[in-house]
Amino acid sequence: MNTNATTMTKIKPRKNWLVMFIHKLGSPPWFYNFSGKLIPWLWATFAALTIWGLYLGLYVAPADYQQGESVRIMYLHVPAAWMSMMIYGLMAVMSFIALVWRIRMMEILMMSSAPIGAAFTIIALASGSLWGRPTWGTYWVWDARLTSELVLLFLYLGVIGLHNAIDEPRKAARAACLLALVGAVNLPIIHYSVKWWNTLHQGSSISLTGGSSIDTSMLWPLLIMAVAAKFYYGANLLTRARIKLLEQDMRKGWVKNVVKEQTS
Amino acid sequence: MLSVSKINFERYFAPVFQPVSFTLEAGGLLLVTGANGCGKTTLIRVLAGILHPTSGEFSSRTGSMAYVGHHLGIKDDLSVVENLRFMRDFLGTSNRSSEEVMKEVGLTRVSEQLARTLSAGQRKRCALARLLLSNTQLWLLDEPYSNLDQEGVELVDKMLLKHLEAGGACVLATHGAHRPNWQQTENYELISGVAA
Amino acid sequence: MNHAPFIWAAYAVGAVVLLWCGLAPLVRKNTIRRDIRRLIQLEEVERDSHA
Amino acid sequence: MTIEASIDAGGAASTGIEAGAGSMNKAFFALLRRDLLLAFRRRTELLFPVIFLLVVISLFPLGIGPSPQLLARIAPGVIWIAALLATVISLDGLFRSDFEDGTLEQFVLSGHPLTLIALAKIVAHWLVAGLPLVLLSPLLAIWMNLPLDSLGVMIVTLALGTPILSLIGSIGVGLTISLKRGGQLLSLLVFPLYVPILIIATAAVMAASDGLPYTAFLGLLVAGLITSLTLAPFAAAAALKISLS
Repeated sequence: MNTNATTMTKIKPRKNWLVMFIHKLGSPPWFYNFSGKLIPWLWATFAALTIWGLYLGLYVAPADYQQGESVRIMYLHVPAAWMSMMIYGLMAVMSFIALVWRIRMMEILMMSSAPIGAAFTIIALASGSLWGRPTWGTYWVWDARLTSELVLLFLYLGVIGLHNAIDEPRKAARAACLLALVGAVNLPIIHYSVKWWNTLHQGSSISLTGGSSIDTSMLWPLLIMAVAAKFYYGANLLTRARIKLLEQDMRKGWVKNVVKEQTS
Repeated sequence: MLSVSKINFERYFAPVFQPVSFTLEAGGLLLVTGANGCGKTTLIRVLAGILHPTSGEFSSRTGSMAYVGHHLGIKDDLSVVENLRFMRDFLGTSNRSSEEVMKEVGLTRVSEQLARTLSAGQRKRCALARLLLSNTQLWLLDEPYSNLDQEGVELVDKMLLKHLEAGGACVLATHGAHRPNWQQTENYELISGVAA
Repeated sequence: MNHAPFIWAAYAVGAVVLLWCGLAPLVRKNTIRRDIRRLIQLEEVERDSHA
Repeated sequence: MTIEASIDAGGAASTGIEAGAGSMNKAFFALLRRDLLLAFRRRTELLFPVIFLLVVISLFPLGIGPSPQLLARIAPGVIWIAALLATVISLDGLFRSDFEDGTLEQFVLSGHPLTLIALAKIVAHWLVAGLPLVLLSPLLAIWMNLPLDSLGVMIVTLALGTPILSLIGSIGVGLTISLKRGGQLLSLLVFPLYVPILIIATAAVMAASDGLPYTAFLGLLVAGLITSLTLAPFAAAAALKISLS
């Protein structure tokens, strides 16, 4: 019998600025107001960058000597594929924080990211497939990029599916966080094994990302579209997080105040 | 032995019970009472470490705890004696034999039967026998009297008093009228957290 | 082969998915706001009946 | 909201137990023995994944024609995919009964680390569900016209790969165990995670039947086994904790 053993764990408030920031971010009314002010600016930046990027990509940039006009799909496909990977990576970071420190705001951000990441993955798959028809002569080739995007889509659907299947919101979020984390550990392995499998089974074909050197007239629209996609993610993420917050805190005073203010 | 300060547990973003604070000394018995749905089982599960409290602190000075809940943790495909032997080997803290505790709870006659053939009361007795094998100071009992006959109820009381006299402590949740007779008893009425 | 239809189709798919992904939460927001307003009304009625 | 400062749930039950390595060993083997005994008591159920595997494999020649060359070509992939399916079918039983009858709660309270408990159960699961697949593989290889020189590699990949399937699968089971119908969701959760094993294992067998070096692939599988053996039980234990709450 262990009478001497003492279990006593307390978390003392730390003065670390990062913890303080996360703490502040974790205060629902503060987050709600802050994000409410930020969202219109994010949407506006996204719209401006998209228009600029599309103008450069669809009008100014030349056709590729090898792929022809269809290279213009790249300005959509590549940013979407980048976003799909980046969002999953961010979800893994958020999941880690949410699981270790039990921060509800991080759970909300992580679960709000999942549908956006899935949307970008679907765009990457659809645009890659539509690029394949004129280039390879078929809508689907088990190309390394498309295959790992497909597996990534399954990972996203798994996280979303698990979250929706569990009733209790906090439990659902924690389960989804753990799954996202496990998926993130596996993702690099999946990515490289698929890439390697692809070279094993077929010779390298023309890739949508082009060769090693890319002309600046094509690089600029690509980068602008990539930045625009990040603003879309930011705006959409905050919008979704705010709504989730309202839903979860329905019975709390601050939500009632917010709704009352906006009705009157 | 166990000190709890303002612990709270939320489900669907609503508190299950109003914040709970108490201290339990060696030899102390805490009776948790209250209406159905007031969160007795949830509180016990929080104390057991199965659920994580939403807020509040608690510290316990004992290492492990023993717990008898609604799901008894008995394998249907094992006989009574196999169940107890496994738990004894698994916990590895007891100096009593499984035959001895089986005799104490009155299951010797059915010891070779598969657990699935037992009645609800006999299953409860099997779970109580596991309690005797656990050799821990803190017992968490959730409705220990349910499904038991008069003799069984007396058995629980006898076991409990012996445990308390030996310096153990116990948190006991019950909604029934029966109360164990012990001088160091504290009554904690749990209030549902819905009313704000 | 004419590449234009494929390019337009790709951008159309992108636009539809992003629009749907952007507008879906707004629809949800409206239903939640309605729920919260109903909750507030319910509470006010309860408070009046107590008074 | 505030950062919810409170006690660590696992700590309440598990710290303070100064159970030595000996006691933990004893608990590990007690649990392993119990799980094997329980599996033996329900031995007809043990046969289901094996029969499933046989039926699935026998469907392939019926579906795509009995040409020996074609069957030999697809044999590694078919056998491995059938093994994945059979594993996922058997996975649901890994924690289900302990979760439903409250034994898992008792495990949490026992003071032994849940990771160790998860590992014992995974080992038992592999012994009753994974090992039969490995032992059955020569028969499957003959059915699928797999060249006999690559049979050895096939068996080795299955022997190294099926424990990884059980280990990774245990995380998925831990997460879906509290759901009434977790089985369908489970396949969505674990199949994407199985992709690298499928790729490496089939590549090894194909390399062997083409007369190419294959030891590097087996090395990768060993590395995968060691990595999942060290990480998966922790993740499975965390998943079980979440499912219990």
